[in-house]
Amino acid sequence: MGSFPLFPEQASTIAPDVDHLLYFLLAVAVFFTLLIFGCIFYFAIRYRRRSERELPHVIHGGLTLEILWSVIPFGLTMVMFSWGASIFFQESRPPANALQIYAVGKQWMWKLQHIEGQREINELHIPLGRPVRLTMTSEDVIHSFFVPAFRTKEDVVPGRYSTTWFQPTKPGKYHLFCAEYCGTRHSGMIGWIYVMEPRDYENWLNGGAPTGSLADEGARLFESLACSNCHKPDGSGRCPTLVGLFGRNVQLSNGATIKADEGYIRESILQPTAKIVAGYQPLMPTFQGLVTEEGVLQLVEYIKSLGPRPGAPAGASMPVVVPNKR
Amino acid sequence: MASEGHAETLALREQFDTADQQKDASTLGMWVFLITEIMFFGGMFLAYSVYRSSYPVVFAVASSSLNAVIGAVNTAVLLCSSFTMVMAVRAAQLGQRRAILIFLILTLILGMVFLGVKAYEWNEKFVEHHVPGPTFHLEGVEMQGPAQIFFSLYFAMTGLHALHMVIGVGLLTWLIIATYRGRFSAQYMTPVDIAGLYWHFVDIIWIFLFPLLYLIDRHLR
Amino acid sequence: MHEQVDSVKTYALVWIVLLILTAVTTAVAYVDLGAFSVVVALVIAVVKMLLVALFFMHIRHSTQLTRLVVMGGLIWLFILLLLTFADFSTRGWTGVPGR
Amino acid sequence: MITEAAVEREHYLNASYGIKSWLLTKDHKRIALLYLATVTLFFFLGGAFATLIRIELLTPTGGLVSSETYNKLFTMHGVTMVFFFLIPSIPATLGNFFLPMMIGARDLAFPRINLLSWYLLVIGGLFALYAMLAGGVDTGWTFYTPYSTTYSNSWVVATAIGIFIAGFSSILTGLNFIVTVHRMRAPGMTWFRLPLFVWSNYATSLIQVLGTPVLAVTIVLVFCERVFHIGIFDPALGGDPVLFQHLFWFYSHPAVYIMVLPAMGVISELISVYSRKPVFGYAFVAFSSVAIAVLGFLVWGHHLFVSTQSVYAGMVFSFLSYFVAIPSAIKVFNWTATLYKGSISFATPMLYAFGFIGLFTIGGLTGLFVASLGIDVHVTDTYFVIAHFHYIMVGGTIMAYMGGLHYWWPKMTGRMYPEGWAKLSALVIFLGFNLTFFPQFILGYLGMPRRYHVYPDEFQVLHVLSTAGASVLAVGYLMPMIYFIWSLRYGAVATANPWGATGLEWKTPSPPPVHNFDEMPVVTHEAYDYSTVMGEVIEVG
Repeated sequence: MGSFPLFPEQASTIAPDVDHLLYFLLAVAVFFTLLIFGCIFYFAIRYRRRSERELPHVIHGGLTLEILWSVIPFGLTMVMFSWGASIFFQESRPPANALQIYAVGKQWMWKLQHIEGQREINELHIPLGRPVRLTMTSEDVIHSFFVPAFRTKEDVVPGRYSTTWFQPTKPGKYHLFCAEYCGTRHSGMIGWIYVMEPRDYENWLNGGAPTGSLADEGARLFESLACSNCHKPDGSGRCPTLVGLFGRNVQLSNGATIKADEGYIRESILQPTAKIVAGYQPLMPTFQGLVTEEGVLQLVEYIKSLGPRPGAPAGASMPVVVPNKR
Repeated sequence: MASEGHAETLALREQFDTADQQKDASTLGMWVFLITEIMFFGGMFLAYSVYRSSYPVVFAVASSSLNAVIGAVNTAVLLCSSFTMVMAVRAAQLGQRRAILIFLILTLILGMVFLGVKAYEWNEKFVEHHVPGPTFHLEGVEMQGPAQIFFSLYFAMTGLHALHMVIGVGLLTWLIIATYRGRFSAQYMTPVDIAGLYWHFVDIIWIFLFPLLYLIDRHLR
Repeated sequence: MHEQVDSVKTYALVWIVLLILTAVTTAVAYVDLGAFSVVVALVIAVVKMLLVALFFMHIRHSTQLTRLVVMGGLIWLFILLLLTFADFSTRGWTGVPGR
Repeated sequence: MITEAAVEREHYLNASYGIKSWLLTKDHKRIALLYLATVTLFFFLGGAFATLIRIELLTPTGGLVSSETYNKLFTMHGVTMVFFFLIPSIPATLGNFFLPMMIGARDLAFPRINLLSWYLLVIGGLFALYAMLAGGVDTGWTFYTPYSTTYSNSWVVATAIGIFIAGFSSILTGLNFIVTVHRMRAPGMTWFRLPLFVWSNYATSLIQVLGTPVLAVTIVLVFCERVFHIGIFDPALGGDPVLFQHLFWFYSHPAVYIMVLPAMGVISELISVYSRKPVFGYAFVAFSSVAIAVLGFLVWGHHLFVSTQSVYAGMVFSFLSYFVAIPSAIKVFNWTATLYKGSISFATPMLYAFGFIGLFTIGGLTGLFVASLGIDVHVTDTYFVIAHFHYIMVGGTIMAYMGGLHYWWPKMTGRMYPEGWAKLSALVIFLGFNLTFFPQFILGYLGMPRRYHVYPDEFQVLHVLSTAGASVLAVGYLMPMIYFIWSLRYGAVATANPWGATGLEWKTPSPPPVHNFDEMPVVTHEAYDYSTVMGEVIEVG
């Protein structure tokens, strides 16, 4: 049976925060459990029935006590709520400089793509000490990306993107589980996260022979699907230019504005008429069925790589921290 | 059961002490049943609201493909049936057996007319390929998926409404037979009363279904 | 047992108002009111519902308990809609897909 | 103690004989026994599935059954236990039998609808059984789309129909109880003289009536989606699978309170009668039942914290979830305070009540963990959640159900159960339960996901402990099954009020006459006024 742990490893920046909250909750739980068990034992023995004829004095209740044991637990729960919510909020906000990785869940495997072009199945290599952001979707049913050592979990839902992030703090090999039941081989949809020293990670990145960066693959796809016929870089085509699109606010024909994030780009590829850019006609055909989820992610990465348009309005762009390796 | 021995017009069941208590219980029971119906249709209204807010344009186009005039006429038919139903209940309150019978039959006929029109409309959908499935196609929108969701909701909502109408028609038929046999009087008219509640409730559901399904942004056309 | 028997005139009046409202709601759908068209449609529907419930279903003569039951049903429907829309209407606020 | 004449007396069991007199009965007491037999059957069926699951999990490699079979086992365990055992368990058996008696009524308001409810449960159960025998269903009891609608190759439709029909059984029971409590109370039985068991069943009925229809329509939509591929939840057509989760949990979270509220009602009765004191803070305990029923509808989104629900909705739901903790805490504290300066008897039902309070406390406190967003992201869909809800459902509801069965057994059957065996089984169940489920908290925090057929080696020790506990638990549950049946023939004959309890159900002979009371009761006292029954107390041997 080998080793027999009772507590999971802490291997991300968020893990100690989660565990501290756990300790607090455990302390509260143990206190109240002992209080209740103690009272029951004490009362049960102290006031055990000594004669069938005894009739205890009637006590109807006490308002002070009722208020006390409503207010104190309420106060404690509000601490639990705020504390838990603040951790959650942190978990929901990937840092801007995070390393972007794309994941596609499929019965019953994880397919992961690095920006540099490396692809992995059921394995993910990441560098130590750097935040990693995963943009994820599913090809079939709902899955869930769960790394116990990082204390993170997020569902991977078909038809939309979801996001999770973590910053590993300890090199090593950690479990990756699918946590949302997804069919026959659900328990086989597992893998490993390898956290490597940055230098080892660089070596690993250079070790494989990828066909090119993810954005390059996206660019090839962009050509082969003939997207470039209409989406011209200078905006002279029948369709809006995609240069500098990512992270910008887009004015739509119905008057609304929307931020061009991964989800918007995905929707615009698969359901082009859902949101029409102001000043353009709904001409674009759908690419549903013509391009896989992985392909869509490559296109998203390509459009992201087109960088900010010169003179883009301030505050509306995605900061580009990582120099392109191409 | 011991109550068979009671006067048939009163039909007091053994668990009750008085006729008032029995009538109160039945009415309350019907109202509680109706709120379960609110929640039942509520689930579909929720799905409808979510998708209408996600796909407003598709829903407007899909809605405009329905025939608003037929919808409005059918709404009127149902409102008329509610009127005849309440007149039947009134007749029961006054113990006018002949009037109960007439109004119940009128309600039944109007209910059947509604269902007939509904059947005609559904048939149209089959002809126009507006039935969700592999052959589905709606002119005028690129996004066939959400358009199909509109029609899925259309069929689910009108279908379950129609199912309730069919149950109502069954109830009416039973009431007509019972009235004919003289079961009801001013003293005992609970079944007519609670069937009336049910019928009006089904009417109210349609009062919401009609504008939500038929009348989305008609001006766009 | 004191049944409140309404007059035929009351019922007929309610009936006619209902028919008029049906015509109004149909007609108004062809007028461009922007976002208000759904509001108008729902307000008319609620008025029609109230007419049917108050008069045809005798809520105006009914006990407090019956009114409580009806209100309860409507409030629960509202809870279902409100809290689900707490999700659907705030999606995308953080700018992080899926959050 | 008891005369032979009492045995000859006509009561609801010997008033008529034959299959027909049972299958067509409108007597709530007989219907309660029909339910008792039905849910017991489903309990042991669900238990059999659980046993196979636990045996399978002894080894990490999944040697006993295939993945496909394993997935069907946990699905059918969940479906059977939730829809065909836990939801009907206390309300439809103990509630059906005693709610009318406790308020001094001859029957429920709608006896024929009551019988219909039982038939609906049976028909729904037959559909579910058919699905199980024909090949089983593998979606998990939660039926998440699009797996259930598009990808699963199992008997989803038959199971869905079964649950849909059983749902109507639940709705009609709730409706019947609500009307009965409003309209059938005996003279003098005011709302604040109602036993707390009635209050909690009333609150349960509210949930059944308001929540179950939403499940019903959700099942209809899943059914349509699976059969006609219409796309309401299908992401390929622009549908949203998360919408399904909202609809499902709008019912299924409150359903947890359908399962546990009646249990709380039972505990209130037991704690009071075996400490011979009125429940401390009666009004608070009564209103906390209604508060739980209402608040229970505001928190369903805490099942969706990692489901890509919006962050803000997650926060709202987490915040609201903590409000449920308050009425639950009020109950636990008031029960404990009731013991203070009481006259505490250690009869078997009281042992179950102690067990309930302890285990419910643990289950409830771990509920605070999973309601906290930061912790829940880590523990949701792991064994932590499994352990948490089994502490509530098994440690809570089934403990109370067993306690209630022992408490009312003399009234229902006219016979006493064997006290020694009963105490032993209560102890075995308590120990077996903790050994089964406590290790699962640790497993869950370690990261062991739920619904895993094979698992990493390092989790094995805890799984073995859990399985060992499960076998103890199984023995604990089999014992009452045997001695209850034994007691029907050989148990000591019960008096009208063997416990010195105050409820109206104890004011009539055991077993009760067909119409419950020989003389219709008039209530002049509040509930739990033990000074009124001291004269009736007879020592139990």
